[in-house]
Amino acid sequence: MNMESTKNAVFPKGVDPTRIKPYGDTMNDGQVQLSFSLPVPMGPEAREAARRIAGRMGLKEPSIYHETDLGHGFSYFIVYGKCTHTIDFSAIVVPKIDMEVMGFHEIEHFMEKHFDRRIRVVGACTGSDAHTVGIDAIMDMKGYNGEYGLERYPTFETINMGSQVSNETLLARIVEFKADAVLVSQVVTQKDVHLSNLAELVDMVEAQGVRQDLLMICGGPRISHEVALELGFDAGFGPGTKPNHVAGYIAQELVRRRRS
Amino acid sequence: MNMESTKNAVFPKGVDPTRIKPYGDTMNDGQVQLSFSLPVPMGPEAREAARRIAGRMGLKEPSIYHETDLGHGFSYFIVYGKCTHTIDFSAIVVPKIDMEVMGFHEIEHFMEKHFDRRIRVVGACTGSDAHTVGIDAIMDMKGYNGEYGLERYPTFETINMGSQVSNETLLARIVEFKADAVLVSQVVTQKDVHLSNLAELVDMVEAQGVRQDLLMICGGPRISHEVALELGFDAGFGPGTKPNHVAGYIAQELVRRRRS
Amino acid sequence: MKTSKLGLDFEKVDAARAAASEIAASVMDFAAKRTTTSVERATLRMMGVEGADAEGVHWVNRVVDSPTGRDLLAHGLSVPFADAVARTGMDASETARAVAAGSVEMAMPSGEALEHAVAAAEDLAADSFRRIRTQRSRRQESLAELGEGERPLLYVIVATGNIFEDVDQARVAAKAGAQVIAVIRSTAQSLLDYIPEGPTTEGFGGTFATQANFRIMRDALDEVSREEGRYIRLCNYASGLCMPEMSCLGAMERLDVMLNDALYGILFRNINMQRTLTDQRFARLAAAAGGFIINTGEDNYLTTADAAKSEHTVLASDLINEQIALRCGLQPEQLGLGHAMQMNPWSEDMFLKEVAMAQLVREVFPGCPIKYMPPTKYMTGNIFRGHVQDALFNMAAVMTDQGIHLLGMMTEAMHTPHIHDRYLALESGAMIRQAARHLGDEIEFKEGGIVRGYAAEVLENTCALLEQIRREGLFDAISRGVFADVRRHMDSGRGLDGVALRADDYRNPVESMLSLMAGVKGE
Amino acid sequence: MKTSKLGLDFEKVDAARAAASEIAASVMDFAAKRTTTSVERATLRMMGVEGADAEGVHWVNRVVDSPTGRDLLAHGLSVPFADAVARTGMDASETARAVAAGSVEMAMPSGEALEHAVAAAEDLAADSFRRIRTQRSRRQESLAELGEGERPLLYVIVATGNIFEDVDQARVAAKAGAQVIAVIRSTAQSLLDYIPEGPTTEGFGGTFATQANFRIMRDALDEVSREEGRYIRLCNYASGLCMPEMSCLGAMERLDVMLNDALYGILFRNINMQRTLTDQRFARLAAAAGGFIINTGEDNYLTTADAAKSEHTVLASDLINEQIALRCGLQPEQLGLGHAMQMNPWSEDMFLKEVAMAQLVREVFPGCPIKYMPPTKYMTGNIFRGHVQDALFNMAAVMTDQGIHLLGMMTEAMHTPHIHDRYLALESGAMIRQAARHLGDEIEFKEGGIVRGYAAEVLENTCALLEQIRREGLFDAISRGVFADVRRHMDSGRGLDGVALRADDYRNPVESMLSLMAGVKGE
Ligand code: B12
Ligand code: B12
Ligand SMILES: Cc1ncc(COP(=O)(O)O)c(C=O)c1O
Ligand SMILES: Cc1ncc(COP(=O)(O)O)c(C=O)c1O
Repeated sequence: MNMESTKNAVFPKGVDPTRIKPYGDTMNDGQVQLSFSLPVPMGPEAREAARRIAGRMGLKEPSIYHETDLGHGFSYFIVYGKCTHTIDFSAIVVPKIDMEVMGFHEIEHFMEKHFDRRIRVVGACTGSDAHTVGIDAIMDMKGYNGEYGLERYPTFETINMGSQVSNETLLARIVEFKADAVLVSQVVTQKDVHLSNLAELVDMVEAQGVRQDLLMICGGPRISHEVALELGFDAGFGPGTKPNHVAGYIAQELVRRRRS
Repeated sequence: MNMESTKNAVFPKGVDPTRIKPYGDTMNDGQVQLSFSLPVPMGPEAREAARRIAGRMGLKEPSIYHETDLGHGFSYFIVYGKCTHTIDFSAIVVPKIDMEVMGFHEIEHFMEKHFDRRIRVVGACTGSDAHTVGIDAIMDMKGYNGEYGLERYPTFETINMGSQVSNETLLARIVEFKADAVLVSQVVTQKDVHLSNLAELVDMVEAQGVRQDLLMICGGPRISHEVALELGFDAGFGPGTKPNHVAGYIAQELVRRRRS
Repeated sequence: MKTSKLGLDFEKVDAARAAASEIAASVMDFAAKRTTTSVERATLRMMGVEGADAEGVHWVNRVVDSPTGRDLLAHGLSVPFADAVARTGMDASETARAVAAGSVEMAMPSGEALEHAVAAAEDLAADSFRRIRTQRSRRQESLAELGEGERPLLYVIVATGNIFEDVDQARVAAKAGAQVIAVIRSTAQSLLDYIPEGPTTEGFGGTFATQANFRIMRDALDEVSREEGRYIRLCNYASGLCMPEMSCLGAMERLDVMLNDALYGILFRNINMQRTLTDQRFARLAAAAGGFIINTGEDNYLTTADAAKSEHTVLASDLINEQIALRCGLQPEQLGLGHAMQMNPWSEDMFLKEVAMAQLVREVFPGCPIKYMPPTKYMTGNIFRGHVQDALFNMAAVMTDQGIHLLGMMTEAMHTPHIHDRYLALESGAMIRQAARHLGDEIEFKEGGIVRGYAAEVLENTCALLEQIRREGLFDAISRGVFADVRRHMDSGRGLDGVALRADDYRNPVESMLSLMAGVKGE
Repeated sequence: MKTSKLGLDFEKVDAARAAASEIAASVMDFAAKRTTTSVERATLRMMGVEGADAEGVHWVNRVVDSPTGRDLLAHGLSVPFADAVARTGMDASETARAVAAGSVEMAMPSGEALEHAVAAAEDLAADSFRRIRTQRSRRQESLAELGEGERPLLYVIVATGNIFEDVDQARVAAKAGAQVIAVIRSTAQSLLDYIPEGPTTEGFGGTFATQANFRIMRDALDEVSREEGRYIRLCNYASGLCMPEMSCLGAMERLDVMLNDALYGILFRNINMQRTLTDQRFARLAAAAGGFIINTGEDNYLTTADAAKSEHTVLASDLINEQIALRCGLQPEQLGLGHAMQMNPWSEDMFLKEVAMAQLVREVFPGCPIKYMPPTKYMTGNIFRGHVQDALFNMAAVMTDQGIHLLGMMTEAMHTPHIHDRYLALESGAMIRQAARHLGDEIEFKEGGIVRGYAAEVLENTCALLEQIRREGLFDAISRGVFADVRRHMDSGRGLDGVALRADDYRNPVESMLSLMAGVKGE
């Protein structure tokens, strides 16, 4: 969770923030390492093909550090080259979760101040995804990385439905429980199955007419806040998330919504 | 020394030789791994900058696998993405050393058949380069990787000048020895010092008027035949070269030249 | 007397094993009294029912799920089905189709017809048994002829989702030194109550396990085995709701290794424990008959439980699994017990503890080829660090003389392996195996040191835990969340509706034949 | 009695050391009878001559190369120079300029003037000695206050060619856990017979070693040391044709470690052996005075010689280097003896042999912080494999309780490290150090095993070799190509023209002061 902007930070000497390039050992040398396989048998032409791929990627002086004949018509390359592209760092704007990171006690205090009832949160790992460690890290009593999970917060009332939960089952529970927030975990991302699972839930929640009363939050190792927004969620949390980040966000966001 | 062309080889199923792409686990998925540092402090913008660099390189769906705050304004990224570029493999033509690989005895036989005198070869590692292992591998009695070095061939007369030899000293020796071939090793390549060293020697040899009588061969871990040709050498040998490759090339090329 | 590099107290080991044996006996007893839809489907497959309907549902499912199928479940379907075959004069598959269509009715014969039907069932299954025997001897011959290379056997996964792509990846892996190729199954195939038919090209995080896919890969590996001059083993899953059928297919298609563990399904897939333990009994009989190695699932436990507190649960479960397997006729050399400790690679002396555990499991199961694995949970997107972490485990595997080493992949945290990920993992595994070849022989662990102390402590805790499970029973232990920190209950979880108490007249000639072949006293 | 994990025969070690001691005595004797241009330049630097001419040639070079400088070489320049300073009333640098311009002449004073000049020379050098003492105590204080972290100390190189870029890289390395930062020198600076002046930004394969660069990096590391709460050592080279001067600068600028080895120059740079052994004597007196660690160059030998046949030459050379160093007043804890075995990581039991050698060198030199290194020659462009190779050596370093570990870089075969190469190397080094923390304490090597046998064999060969060198002398041994498979001769190689036999009236008060400070009986 690196949520603070670093746009006004101090740069190493010689850096022009409007023209950022990769760095190896000399400012603006553009040094980049890459590796890939090609479905062509090893040989001088394969080597040249690898070099050309790197060239097409905009790498100057691509240099084949290593080549392996993988056999059966495949070859593997490790290539270094000098990236010619530059990025205007000063123009980058990244949507960020608008919140202050608080600790357990701070959050409890905040909640007691703003709410006179417990906030209801339901969580699940959906689809055929059986990876519970992530959602448990956020919800379980025992918590994660030294932070208590949501179950431990007296001001939250939680249901952790576990894994392999279908969107239908989850929606039913959201409605029945009158959940204020739903937490969806998606770990398996093969063929972008996580994206379709998540998008489907949003559609179903909207069809049910409960979207505006529900804070929709997703998370997982390949989830970012940006991806979450694109999918129609309110927030997304990636690797390294701690329970207090999520609890704090829910608290602050619900207050904000009440105000607006 | 992978000198045979593989252009007519059999490709894995689903490969279109005119549109070759990197391969991870699904034909034409374009999977590429890359890593680089940026001279910007770690944070959401740095992450986005890394993603954009990958995007500019033509990688679809660039995904940040790992990020490290290196401190002092630097950040490090490991990124995967799907290369959108394709290469026309069938159009690749790589200049190759025109020779047949022969063994010690075969070469000796060939030499005895074609020459009635010993062929004179002088070798050196030039400039301030002190890496003798490469040139010794080619020239030393004891040889390399199970192949005898040039000194062991009765049909060659050799001088190994060792390392740190200036181009002046080398040229003087070439002239004095009436060398048929010169072998130059270059290992240190920082700031392309090898290229300037080698190009200088060619200029000096030409100025001296002995270029046409001299087979000029260079080698080293970052040397390829193509680079050698560009520099005005007759041939270049890279990593993995064995002494018999070089001996065989000299023998065959000298005969070819006599004919033409 | 046995010698131990850890100074183990083998009386403790014996005590633990005795407790595990009692636990296993009661589980087996429970399972032997029941049958399941999947057991019966497996039986029908063995009797030659092949093919699927237009929707891809296999005829064995259609037969078992037909109204009479359901009615007859508690009595066993093989005899009524054999009777129907005999009656109609059609072959098994045709009969199945007819039963499914409702045009033929099954019923439990009695008297002389019963004995005829039993004999007919045995006849129908004869081909499958012949096939299994042929496959066993082919494996033996290939191993004798080609060998399989140095130990630990390097085990890698392929998981593209497309069986043809898997074949390419497997060939490349074999060339790079792989000795066991595991085709990872599409996510949650465990939960499918049928086995898809035919070659498949669209899986998630793995490739569907189908009979056709088994065969395609086996053929490819046979070819590669000849090219490489080394028999290359094929691994897949006999796990989940179709465990018995998968195990039979594995025996018929000459899989050499199959993941097979009821506890995995219970804990990680929420499959009902009655169902899957019953299935497991039949599946392991088939495994014993097929002569393949099974891999148990203990390597998964510490991904959810705390590694620093629960190492002993892994060893306890290994012992239970061993005892169950032995009772199904499996030989020790077929028991690829799961082992992965999931210790944080940054914790002090982690490597010593890992070595202690790896050595412990070797010494407790000297005759079994442990499936030794590096921790997967501590892998991150930092592939360079991950590659080094895996290298530490390559070293530990050689130091402790493991039989099978499932190689970690540096990209483990992020994607199923790309073609070169596997290559690089194999390169590291082979290099370290070579460079540290005799390290295990060479070193001794100091008395009173960390390694010996840790092993002794874990053994002690294992004894205590098994003693407790012996008293309360495995089912209750699972309900208490002893394994993997996951709680499951007797009557919850998927597949319970497919379980039936065997009726007094339950007959299953195929099971008897399997038992016979497995060297287990039949019912 | 000493204990050995290898069951070493310490009588053999004593015999080897006794032979090395005789060899060292005769080398030191040879060196003490000579001086060199570089010794005299170092002397003048110590006396306060600073700055360079318009072409960047330092005034000490100008003085020594001036006609009278050359004439007086055999007599020592410090006294005539001090005499000139006294005569002209200018300061040392001004006098040097005048001497270089020919406007002031140097001459060897005699009688009372001689004694005055000697005193004047001592006075002129007093500042430098004060500075050296201050730097020593600053190092001691910082180490006492901040400590320097766990062992082995992780040693990494920076080599961008640009001192300012080096600083950035060093800061990042320190944050990632580096404990020693070595600034690699521009290629072939060894062959320069002068030290460039001022900050430099254009080097090949490294950054020029200059006094200004030393200072810039030391300041940066002092800052980082405070930030990290850990004293970070700085390393550079006192090697090549300017060895004595570099060593003095190192002492003055608080370098903590310097590569310093005549044999490296002889073998790998073709520097004349008389020259560099003479230089080395003075350089090591300065090192002893400066209290920094020297690193010797044996780690280079097996890049050219065959590792499988020549391990004993490394140990033999280490012993000779030790004895030479002790005679120069260095303390055992200042001897970072070079060690790298360059064994093919794919060869059987390579790891066992590596551990044997690493343990051997620790036991033969229990008081010395060996500079332990992975093989560099077997690195290739396969960075993933290289990273694993290096990890094996991280493990070996911890197993054998090394003091300083020069970390391998996965890109070693191809380029000097990029900023993240170093980060990843440090990550691996630190992780393995942590994970295998007490492995060395924990394991014992079996009697009659490979590890013990290999160590005993190498020790045996070392004894035999040293005995032979004792008989023939070091110079002849070098001519025979004993070390690194390279032959060099008494009168060939660079820098011979800078050597002079000391005349009877040779005086060098600075050398005497250094000897005094080094605790060595002066001449
Ligand atoms: C443990 C594990 C398992 C266990 C799961 C046990 C369990 N009950 O969870 C077992 C062994 C059962 C398992 C099985 C499989 N797994 Co798995 N598994 C892993 C492993 C090793 C670790 C995952 C983990 O626990 N991470 C630790 C947690 C704490 O991290 P996290 O999930 O990222 O969660 C954090 C954040 O992302 C965030 N977060 C997560 N969810 C949410 C939700 C919300 C609302 C919020 C706010 C935050 C949040 O907060 C958490 C704390 O910071 C990973 C590899 C790896 N090293 O990551 C593979 C991995 C995830 N598995 C994988 C696969 C493919 C499978 C299988 C499908 C393989 C197969 N075909 O058989 C099977 C089947 C399971 C299934 N269908 O889901 C792949 C997924 C590939 C992909 N990208 O699609 C991985 C990456 C391994 C690989 N390279 O192949 N697996
Ligand atoms: C051994 C070695 C040394 C030894 C050299 C001993 C000696 N007498 O040769 C020592 C320790 C002295 C040394 C010192 C230095 N080294 Co050095 N060294 C290496 C090392 C580890 C191995 C090189 C080697 O021997 N390879 C084995 C031989 C057989 O391979 P090869 O040279 O490629 O030769 C083969 C082919 O290329 C070809 N070939 C080569 N030459 C020729 C010539 C002809 C005519 C033909 C036909 C073929 C041919 O055939 C050979 C056989 O197949 C490499 C790293 C590595 N792993 O490669 C660094 C490396 C080459 N060194 C390097 C550097 C920078 C230095 C120093 C300059 C560092 C410094 N600033 O102090 C010093 C100074 C030496 C100098 N100025 O040259 C860098 C070069 C970076 C670059 N690309 O510019 C490297 C890559 C290490 C690194 N990453 O920093 N080094
Ligand atoms: C014993 C066992 N069975 C099955 C599986 C996974 O299969 P599925 O995704 O079908 O549940 C695993 C995964 O590690 C396992 O260990
Ligand atoms: C003792 C010693 N001195 C000097 C050097 C390198 O310095 P140069 O390039 O100036 O010869 C090395 C390189 O490894 C070394 O080991």
